[in-house]
Amino acid sequence: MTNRVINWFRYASPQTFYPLAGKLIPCFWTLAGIFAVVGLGIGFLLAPTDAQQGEGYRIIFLHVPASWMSMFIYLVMAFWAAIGLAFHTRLSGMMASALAPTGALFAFLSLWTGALWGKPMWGTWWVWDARLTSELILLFLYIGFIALQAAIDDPRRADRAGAILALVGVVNVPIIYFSVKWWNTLHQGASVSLGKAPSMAAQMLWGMLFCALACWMYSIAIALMRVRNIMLERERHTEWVRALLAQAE
Amino acid sequence: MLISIRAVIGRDLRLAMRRQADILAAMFFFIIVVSLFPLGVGPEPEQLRKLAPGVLWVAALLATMLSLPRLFADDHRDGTLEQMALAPQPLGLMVLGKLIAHWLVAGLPLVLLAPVLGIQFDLSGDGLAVLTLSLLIGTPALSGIGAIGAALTLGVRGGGVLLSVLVLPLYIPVLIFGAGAVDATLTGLGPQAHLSLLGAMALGGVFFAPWPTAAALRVALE
Amino acid sequence: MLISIRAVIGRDLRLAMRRQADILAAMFFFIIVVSLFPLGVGPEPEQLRKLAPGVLWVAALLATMLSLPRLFADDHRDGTLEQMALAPQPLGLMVLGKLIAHWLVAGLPLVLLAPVLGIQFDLSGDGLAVLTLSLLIGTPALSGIGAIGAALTLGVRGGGVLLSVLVLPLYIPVLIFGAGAVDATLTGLGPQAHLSLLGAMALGGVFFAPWPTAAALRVALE
Amino acid sequence: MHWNSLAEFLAMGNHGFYVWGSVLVMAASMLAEPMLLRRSRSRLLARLLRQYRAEQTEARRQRAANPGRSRD
Amino acid sequence: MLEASNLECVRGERRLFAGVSFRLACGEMLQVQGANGSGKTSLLRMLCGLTPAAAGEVCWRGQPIGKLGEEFRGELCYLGHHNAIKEELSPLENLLAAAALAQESLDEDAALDALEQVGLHGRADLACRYLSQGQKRRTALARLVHEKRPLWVLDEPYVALDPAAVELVSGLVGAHLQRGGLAVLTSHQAVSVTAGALRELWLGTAAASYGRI
Amino acid sequence: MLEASNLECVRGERRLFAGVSFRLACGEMLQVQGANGSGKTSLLRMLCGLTPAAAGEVCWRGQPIGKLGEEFRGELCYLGHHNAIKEELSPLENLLAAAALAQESLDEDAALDALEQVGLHGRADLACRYLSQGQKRRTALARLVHEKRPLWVLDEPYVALDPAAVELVSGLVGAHLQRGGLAVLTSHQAVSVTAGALRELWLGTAAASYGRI
Ligand code: HEM
Ligand SMILES: Nc1ncnc2c1ncn2[C@@H]1O[C@H](COP(=O)(O)OP(=O)(O)OP(=O)(O)O)[C@@H](O)[C@H]1O
Ligand SMILES: Nc1ncnc2c1ncn2[C@@H]1O[C@H](COP(=O)(O)OP(=O)(O)OP(=O)(O)O)[C@@H](O)[C@H]1O
Ligand SMILES: [Mg+2]
Ligand SMILES: [Mg+2]
Repeated sequence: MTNRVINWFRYASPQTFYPLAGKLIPCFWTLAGIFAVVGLGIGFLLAPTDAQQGEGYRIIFLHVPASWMSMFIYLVMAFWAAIGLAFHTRLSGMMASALAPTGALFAFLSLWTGALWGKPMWGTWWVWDARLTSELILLFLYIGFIALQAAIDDPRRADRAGAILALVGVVNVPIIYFSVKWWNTLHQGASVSLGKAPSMAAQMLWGMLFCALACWMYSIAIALMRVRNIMLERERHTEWVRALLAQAE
Repeated sequence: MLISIRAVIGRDLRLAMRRQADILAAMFFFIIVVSLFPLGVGPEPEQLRKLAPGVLWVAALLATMLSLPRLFADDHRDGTLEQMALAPQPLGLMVLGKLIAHWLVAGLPLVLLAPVLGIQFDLSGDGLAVLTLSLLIGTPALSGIGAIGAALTLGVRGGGVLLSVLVLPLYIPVLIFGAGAVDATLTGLGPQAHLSLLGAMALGGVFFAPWPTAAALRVALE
Repeated sequence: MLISIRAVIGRDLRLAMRRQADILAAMFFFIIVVSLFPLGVGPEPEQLRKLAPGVLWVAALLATMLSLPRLFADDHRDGTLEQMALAPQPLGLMVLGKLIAHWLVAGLPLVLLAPVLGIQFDLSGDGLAVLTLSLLIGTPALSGIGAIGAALTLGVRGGGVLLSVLVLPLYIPVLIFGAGAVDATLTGLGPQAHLSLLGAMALGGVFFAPWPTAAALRVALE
Repeated sequence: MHWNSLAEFLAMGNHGFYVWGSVLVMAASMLAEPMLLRRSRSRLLARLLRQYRAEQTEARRQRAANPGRSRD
Repeated sequence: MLEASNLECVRGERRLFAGVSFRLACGEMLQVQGANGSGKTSLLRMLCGLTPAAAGEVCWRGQPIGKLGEEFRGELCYLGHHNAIKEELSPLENLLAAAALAQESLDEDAALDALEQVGLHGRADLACRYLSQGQKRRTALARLVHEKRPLWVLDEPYVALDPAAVELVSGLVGAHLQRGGLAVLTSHQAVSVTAGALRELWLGTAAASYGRI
Repeated sequence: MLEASNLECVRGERRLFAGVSFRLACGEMLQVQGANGSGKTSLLRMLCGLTPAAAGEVCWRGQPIGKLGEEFRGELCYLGHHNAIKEELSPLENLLAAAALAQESLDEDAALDALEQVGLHGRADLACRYLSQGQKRRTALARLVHEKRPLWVLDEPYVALDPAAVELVSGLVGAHLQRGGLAVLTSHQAVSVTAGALRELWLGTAAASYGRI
């Protein structure tokens, strides 16, 4: 039992995690590439036209995975933050800061693809719908997290402050989501209403699934890459980085 | 324990009295923002009545937010915060004291002003009552959530504006339920559901917020 | 003379770059306030389109105003302002330098953001163009007027909020003509008249404001 | 295969701008992110190496300058 | 009573000090010395538990201060670079507020007496904003007059004081030591205490780390 | 060169001093002394023209400083209680910005040299926020290294400095006097300048003599 715990913490130390991550990154890139090719192939080449939305619906293969990822990544970030606050492991803070930019990117992409979808479908780039609004707020939460960390230069302080913010945010996300939802439906319906999601053909479903998997793999690979950079930067005075540098010379 | 909360509240209130400008100016800010709107959007009473809950609530939110940066900054700069962190009682309790004082100084005046300003927007009696009630319940939540943001941005570069970036998204539910309660009254639905949700948030804000705030303050002091 | 203005601008811009958060956060404040409004008043696009010019201008005004307290406060606190007052050139010129830097940091980003936010309110192409133009002309006036207020409230108790009380009434003409220009475009009248009045105010703000500001700063230093 | 011609594929039933606009931005940002990361990594490594070398030469010089005396 | 073992302080990329250990018994005073930037303030903040140490441990009555928490803080009186006084309040109000914060009972007469002892009579009701630099420091130091907690940690208490005030504060510290208290202080001036044992701790090597000075 | 006649200072309802007169020639230094709150800072600010005097006049090269305006300010270097440095900027940037503000030409090498002289090499590029109290003061004092303006007014320059730095600053002031400069300073420590004539002015009842000079 204790053995396993120690083992676990061994992997939580940057020193052992760094080379491990280095080995894993290519695997995730390969997987991401494969899934993306399959998913986009199904979505853009095989899937049939949607009855209501015509070809425009194909944005779904980008939009939905991006939206999902933006939400998942926030949860994962908060998870790492909590671990970091509870156990003072160095790795967790680094993971949280490595995830945030990618999460923000996906939130932005969700907004962008959604807006480009909305224009042909609803005739407007933006409506104050519950889902859209809460995605926008999610982007703000990411930006707040990144800005807070950027504003503090001591990495340990930045980690702890960021962790507190992420945890407060994660308590708030469901509250925000439901409040926004309620807010919108209580008003006598917006003059533009959300087009119902197309009843999905099996091919669409598979396409979306593979695209989502590709985004997962992409996020993991990117997070590992970024966390390796952060590790090098923060631990540049430790023995293991010095050994690494001596090797590189 | 209660004694130390009382001591903190007493000191902060005395400081606020000494500064006076603080209280008055927060109120004036509220008044001015509310009065700016008709200037910006035009004077049709029909439209104004529809806008009233939203504008008043947004103004209350901004006024609270403006008073936040000073919640801990003064104490931080002159070393009082260090003394609080070293006092022989949980920092969270003292934060609670500061929160209560903050609400008395920055929240309560808004509540008292709201009915007067509501009249400018031609709100009905019912609407005015619910507006005031919603502010009374909602402003403690604003103070609580704001305190977390204020503590996180303490001593950080560009604190003041960073604070608003952190805090405003978290304020949104309060805004929605607050303005929603008034709206619901105006459109004939009851405000009960909104108000009770607001109450839940206020309780959470006041009793939950001091702890992350205290943690953030300790981080800021490191 | 120009050298010293350049030196002041350079230093202030460098400080802003160092803080980064400052620029970004002023922009985000603008974004967030603009996005809060629909949440307060409800999502009907029809109504939002009508509100757009007013809301955007009020938000720009508030964002500028929030950045004002720090215009001189930092320099005052750490003694740099004393050094400026003792420098061998008119204080007014240095104030002008600080003004220009302030506009570059706090005004220009708002101008650049306005079109994007206008889209959220479903504004037409014309409306967006005039909105941006009116902000481009109007924000220097906001910086200029704001500087006077910032200097007058320097080192005064409760300065931050007192500042808004002093400055907001002076901002009202800018707000009316700025929002008016966009409104005029949307309703089919031309925006020229409004814009040229705005231009006059901007010129006045930039070239007249530094002198009373400098005088107020000297008073604050006594 | 669902499409008859490349032109049709590109037109996307008159929604080409929107579909390809999404694809382009998404692809561009998802390609740019790893590339930026790669670049910042190589810069970081170069900087760290430079610092490391400077430290090494400094240490060597000090050792040469006062042998016998360890660091204080 | 107070024991530090192997403390290490790292700031940014700099190791300010390492392996600092000492033990302080009742009635003893430790003067921390060193050039500007050698880490005196950092050390004092570690002793109070405000900054975590990079390595090492601080113990009070044999137990690590992190564990003791409030128990330790209840026996500690810290005075930092900053005066912890509000410019808007008068010295009297400041003194009473500080006592309340530390959960000590101090009545107005005792407070007025303390202010008089530090040479502020006649200024007790003037807002601190109007006081001179030295008078502000005296206000902060007035807390020490009736302070009974055993451990005093004072960061450059003599800054901005005139010679008469320096003597006065030395007397206060001396009396505290005689009562069996402990004190840790930093100062660039020579410190003379009338009673108690004085120990010194030198941080850093001025010559090696600061070149020409 | 610098002449004060019958200066009077009133704060609130208190007359801090009255009838203070002195005359300072090239190569002379005036040390203003007095207990805390006796009005030293107030006097120095009057000499710079920052605070108007309740009565009396300050003249520079025979003309009242109010009239001279910028001409006088171009010959004056003032260093107050506050350091006038930005916490966000590095010492190097602060020094360059201060020089630009005073319309002096200071190139980067000279600035780096000045910082090295005050013992801040290795810290020249660290944001001032991280510096210790004494290092901040040193940053502010680095301005003096290449300062050529004839009148220096320094308010407690030695505060927070360690003995080595105090000596260094004394040396700078000495060199300035030897070059024919004037200096007015306050300090609660004994001041030893290596060159130039030292005069003293006691404020307040301590010596019961306004203008012993
Ligand atoms: C800026 C605009 C938009 C944003 C921010 C946005 C945001 C989101 C988010 C956050 C989700 C995931 C929510 C969930 O799974 O419950 C989602 C899913 C989805 N969105 Fe959007 N959206 C936008 C525009 C659109 C438009 C214009 C359409 C179609 C007309 C659309 C169709 C969908 C569909 C079909 C899903 C998947 C539904 C599901 O799996 O439950 N979205 N969007
Ligand atoms: N991020 C950082 N990078 C490098 N050095 C740092 C950093 N933060 C702090 N320092 C250094 O840590 C030291 C802090 O010293 P501290 O304030 O404890 O000094 P001190 O002994 O109290 O000095 P003084 O006598 O001037 O008060 C300074 O030398 C400072 O330059
Ligand atoms: N409004 C006021 N009413 C009464 N006294 C005042 C008022 N404002 C200032 N003072 C007094 O004026 C004096 C200002 O002194 P100043 O700052 O010049 O002293 P100083 O000689 O520099 O002292 P230090 O050695 O402490 O720096 C103080 O004694 C202060 O109490
Ligand atoms: Mg120190
Ligand atoms: Mg003084």
